[in-house]
Amino acid sequence: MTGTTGTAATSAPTGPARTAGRLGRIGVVTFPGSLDDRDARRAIRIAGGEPVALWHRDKDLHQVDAVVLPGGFSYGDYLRCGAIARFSPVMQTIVEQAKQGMPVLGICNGFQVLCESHLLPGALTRNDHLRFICRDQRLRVENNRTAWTTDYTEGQEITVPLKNGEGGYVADERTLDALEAEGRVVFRYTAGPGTPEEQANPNGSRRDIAGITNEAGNVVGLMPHPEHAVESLTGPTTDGLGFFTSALARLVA
Amino acid sequence: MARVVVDVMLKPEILDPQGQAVQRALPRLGFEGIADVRQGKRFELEVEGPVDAAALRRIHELAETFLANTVIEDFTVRVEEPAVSEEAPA
Amino acid sequence: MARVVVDVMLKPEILDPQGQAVQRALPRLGFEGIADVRQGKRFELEVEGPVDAAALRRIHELAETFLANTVIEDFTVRVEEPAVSEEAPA
Amino acid sequence: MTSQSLDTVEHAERTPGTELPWAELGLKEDEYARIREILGRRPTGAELAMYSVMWSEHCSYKSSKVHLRQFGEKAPTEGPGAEAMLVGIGEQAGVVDVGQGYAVTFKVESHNHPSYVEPYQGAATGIGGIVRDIIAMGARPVAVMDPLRFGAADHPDTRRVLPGVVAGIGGYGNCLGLPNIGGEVVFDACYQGNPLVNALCVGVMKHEDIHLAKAAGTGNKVVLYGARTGGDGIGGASILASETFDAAADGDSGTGRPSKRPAVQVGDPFQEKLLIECTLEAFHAGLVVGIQDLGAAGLSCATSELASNGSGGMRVELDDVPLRDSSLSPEEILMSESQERMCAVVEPGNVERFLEICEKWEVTATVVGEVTDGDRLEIFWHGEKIVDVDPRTVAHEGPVYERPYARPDWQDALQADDPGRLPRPADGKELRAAALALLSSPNQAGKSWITDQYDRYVLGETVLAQPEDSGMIRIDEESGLGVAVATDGNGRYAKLDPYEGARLALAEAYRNVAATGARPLAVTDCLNFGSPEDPAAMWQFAESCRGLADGCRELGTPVTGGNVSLYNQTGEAAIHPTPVVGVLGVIDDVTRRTPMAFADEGHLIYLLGETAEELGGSAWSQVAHDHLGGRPPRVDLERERLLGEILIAASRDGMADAAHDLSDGGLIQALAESCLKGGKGARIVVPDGTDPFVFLFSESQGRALVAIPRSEEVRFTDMCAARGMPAERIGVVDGEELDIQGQFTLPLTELREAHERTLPELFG
Ligand SMILES: Nc1ncnc2c1ncn2[C@@H]1O[C@H](COP(=O)(O)OP(=O)(O)O)[C@@H](O)[C@H]1O
Ligand SMILES: [Mg+2]
Repeated sequence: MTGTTGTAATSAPTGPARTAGRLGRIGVVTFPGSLDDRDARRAIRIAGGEPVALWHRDKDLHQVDAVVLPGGFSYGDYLRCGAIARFSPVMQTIVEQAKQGMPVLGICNGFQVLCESHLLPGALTRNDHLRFICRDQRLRVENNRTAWTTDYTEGQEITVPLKNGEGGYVADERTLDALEAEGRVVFRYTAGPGTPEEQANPNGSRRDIAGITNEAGNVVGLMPHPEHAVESLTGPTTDGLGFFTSALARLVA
Repeated sequence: MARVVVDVMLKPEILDPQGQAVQRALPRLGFEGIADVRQGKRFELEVEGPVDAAALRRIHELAETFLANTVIEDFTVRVEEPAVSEEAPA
Repeated sequence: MARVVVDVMLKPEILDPQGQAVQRALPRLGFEGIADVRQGKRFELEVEGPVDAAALRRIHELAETFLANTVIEDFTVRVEEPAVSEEAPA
Repeated sequence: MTSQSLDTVEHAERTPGTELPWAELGLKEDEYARIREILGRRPTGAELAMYSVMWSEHCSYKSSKVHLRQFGEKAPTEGPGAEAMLVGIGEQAGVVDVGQGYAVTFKVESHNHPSYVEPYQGAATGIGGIVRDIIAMGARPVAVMDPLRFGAADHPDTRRVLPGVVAGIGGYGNCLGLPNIGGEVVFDACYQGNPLVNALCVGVMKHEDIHLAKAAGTGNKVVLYGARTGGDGIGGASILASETFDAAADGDSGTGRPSKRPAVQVGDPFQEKLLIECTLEAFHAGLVVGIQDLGAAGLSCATSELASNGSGGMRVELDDVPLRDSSLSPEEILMSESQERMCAVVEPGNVERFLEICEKWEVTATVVGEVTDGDRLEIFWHGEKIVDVDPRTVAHEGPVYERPYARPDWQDALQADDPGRLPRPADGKELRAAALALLSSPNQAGKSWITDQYDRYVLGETVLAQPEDSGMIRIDEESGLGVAVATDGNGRYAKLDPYEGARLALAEAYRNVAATGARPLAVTDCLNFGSPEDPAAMWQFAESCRGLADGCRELGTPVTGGNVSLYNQTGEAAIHPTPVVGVLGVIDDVTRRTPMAFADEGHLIYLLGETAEELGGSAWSQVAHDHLGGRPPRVDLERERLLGEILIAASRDGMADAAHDLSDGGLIQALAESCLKGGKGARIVVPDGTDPFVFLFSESQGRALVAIPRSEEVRFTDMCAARGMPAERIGVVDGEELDIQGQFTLPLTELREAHERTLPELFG
């Protein structure tokens, strides 16, 4: 573990994290079309935190310490993924709090919502092959200093499920250059052992970007699904657990 | 090079979940006074050579067999006039 | 009731996989002479009341904040003229 | 429609001579006469609309009913399957007890014709329809599966149909958040104009949550909720699926007959997701007396079935139905098949809370009627009565046909055309080529180009999904209780012998479930056949029903429900008879599941069961010779049951690390799949005195491969010996290639390339 940011514990416990005698509370937003909200709550529980269900129509975040925007199709997403969710009451508060440093993780649809809300730059477009794709995806951790990645090492490769139809990350060149320069590319698609390099990128994302962070490192969005890789029984690995233990460790510190 | 635009819209009697989703969201965004929204596809084709009746006929055929699904969609084909995109007052 | 049309297209510098898929299919369908295809969205809004400058301004704002994602898309707003859909010769 | 032209009940009484378009609506002359007799007058336009859709083949099962009865009559009366049955045939879907207070409901249904007309939407709304059946039982849907059949893989129309169907199933299922855990993809020219799109859904509930569709309690309100009613799919599924489908008759064929092409329905999966949440919340709040989904025949079906199953009558105000298109006539409203609608019966005191829940999920909900103490279904429009019927005559007392059937005269010749005469690979080199040709043929190739378009992870309970032998879902996180489901059907076998074909489908699905370690419990089926008006197709249907009913009794797995799809025929050419069977099994602890992958070097590979030369209908005969003839493999359900017990015990006692059943493609297919899944090779020895070709390519039933750690070998072989199950050690997991010793070797890279490249090349 090489967590180097000031706030992150250098030896984050992977067991239950406690602040002031309580478990770290992480909210999971449910939009009417959210699908992976249950899984995100389960992942938080398995990581030792207390999941708190948040409802899209409710501005109140119920004193959570961090928020996960889960996968799914928030409001059907026929227009563009996340386009309507951005205007929901709960997002108004989340945007405010995120700007003040609250850790926010957007997974898949959550990532799309974060981009639509301008908490993260760029946008997600139709996969270049125009199909929905569900597969186990290899990722390289490029930045382990964000609120959600301190339990990984830089350069570590992890495998978690990926499943989306609009996961192609795009931004203009200037933005992409800035993201690279500032070390804000958090995850990149990579080929697993035995897989040809040209099959690494599942959707035509620019510069193989799978996930990014904001300048402060508290807001992270990615297309793949760490919450589906927390139990060896139901996931390809348990590599996704580190997201949640990272955030919980920070809450303890 | 001339631009031909093919607009493809769901037939009126067919449910348009996309348009409906937009419409349902409008009040939440504070928009009133829009009675109906339909969402369709717009194709811009850059055609080499003259856009004569023969070319248009071929594009019409393309629209009918490929760009539109005529079981559920209608389409229109038109040559775009020079100054098309008149933006609304900002 | 007036119809306002909002066309949303990906910015030229953004890859358009749908348009490309159409273009790639053209030779297979026996179509030549189409240099480029872009695919976008077309919204038809049925507006209650007069479509004056104020109404257009609001629709422009709607397009900018909602119908289009201006990070990657451009849009145009126009009031549709009475006789719109001039079909090509069949 | 003005009130003068409104065809009220009163008007119908006054104008007995008015001609109605009963023939255009698909009714036969005697059926129309019966409607007049039942009513004692001519029907109104609205009544005619209701009877015509409800008495269509699709809704009334008029040709199939007499044969389907066997599933009840021959149902096993003892054993775990019989004991587990909570709700049987006749409801939206059957329900079985899986222990720990849980019940599971599952059902497979067809959406064949609509998917041919409009592949994306047809398939999407097929998923939508079966999911509503499951929610209507009070269950939370937890998984879907999709048995599919298409025309020849390289036919241009398959390029249109397949990508659309797959995208539609994915588009709808993924958006609903239901993992897709399995299915089938089969190509055969016989499905060219009649692709089969079957969809299965599994739901879970607690025993106390089981709900049935009935409208009891005078004064209770009928609430219609979900999407607004539009003009789409008027009489679509029901009428289209009830007559020979003639692609050439699309549009105006000049015959004066109305076009059989329906206005296609477009699905709105987001609306359906809201329906799921809102329905389950209303159930749990105890607000629902009865419930019914709106599928084929829309409101006609929902109101007449609800009323018919209840004790009283029903009064419906059609003006209160929320419309998407205000110009719809009352007949059209009654026949519309707009998707994503449900109908609930709610006590008056609970209506407000019910509507609040709908509001929470932003679902449109309206009271459209109430339960009355009479026994009539009365429907009003603009204050006038336009329907006044006994709902039972609409919903349950439709016509029943004893269609003539006869063994076709070509059947003997077909069975006599034994594949034994076909040239076979003579040496290792030819065997290798035959293996590669088989494994890369569209039917036997890997299906991941398709299945990667489906979300298999959502809900976080998927223990096994494609390409495993069956899908497996955990239903209790604490105890590890889970269910496994597999669907199978082999139209080639069924064409050779429809009785055995149905039993073979059952045997294979049963074996697939047992291979994963789950105990098979119950069956659902989708019977896809040609025209019932053709005595040959009707014979195939009758034989398959008899075979499936007999088989289910032998295996102790009752049929809990299913679906019949007839008229899968273009002109004279019918599809192969295609009974698709879904088997549901239970596993007490999903951590004990047995996957199919050879994952550990050094594990011993055992072949269970006996191999005979059985090549009739085989994949080899199709791929190598485009041949279909002879007899299908022999089925011995007692042996299947024994094999199942061995596989289940091996899983429970931790003896097997991998298991994979043998089916089409035989041993070579199973070996290749287990090697590729685990990324490990295998060294295989052809047993002495065995013909290597038969060993590798025969499709004898009742067989499976298992991989056993050396430490378990004795225990495992002792168990097999004690139970009389032939178990032969044929090799070991090892290396980077599939090595059939003395014959040929196939490096995994070459094998993978051959197996996985086919579908992307065809459709990518
Ligand atoms: N349309 C489909 N949707 C989902 N899974 C599928 C589909 N077609 C095939 N599969 C899966 O691929 C695997 C191999 O299929 P198949 O060869 O038919 O299995 P089997 O021979 O064991 O019945 C199975 O796990 C099956 O569930
Ligand atoms: Mg199998």
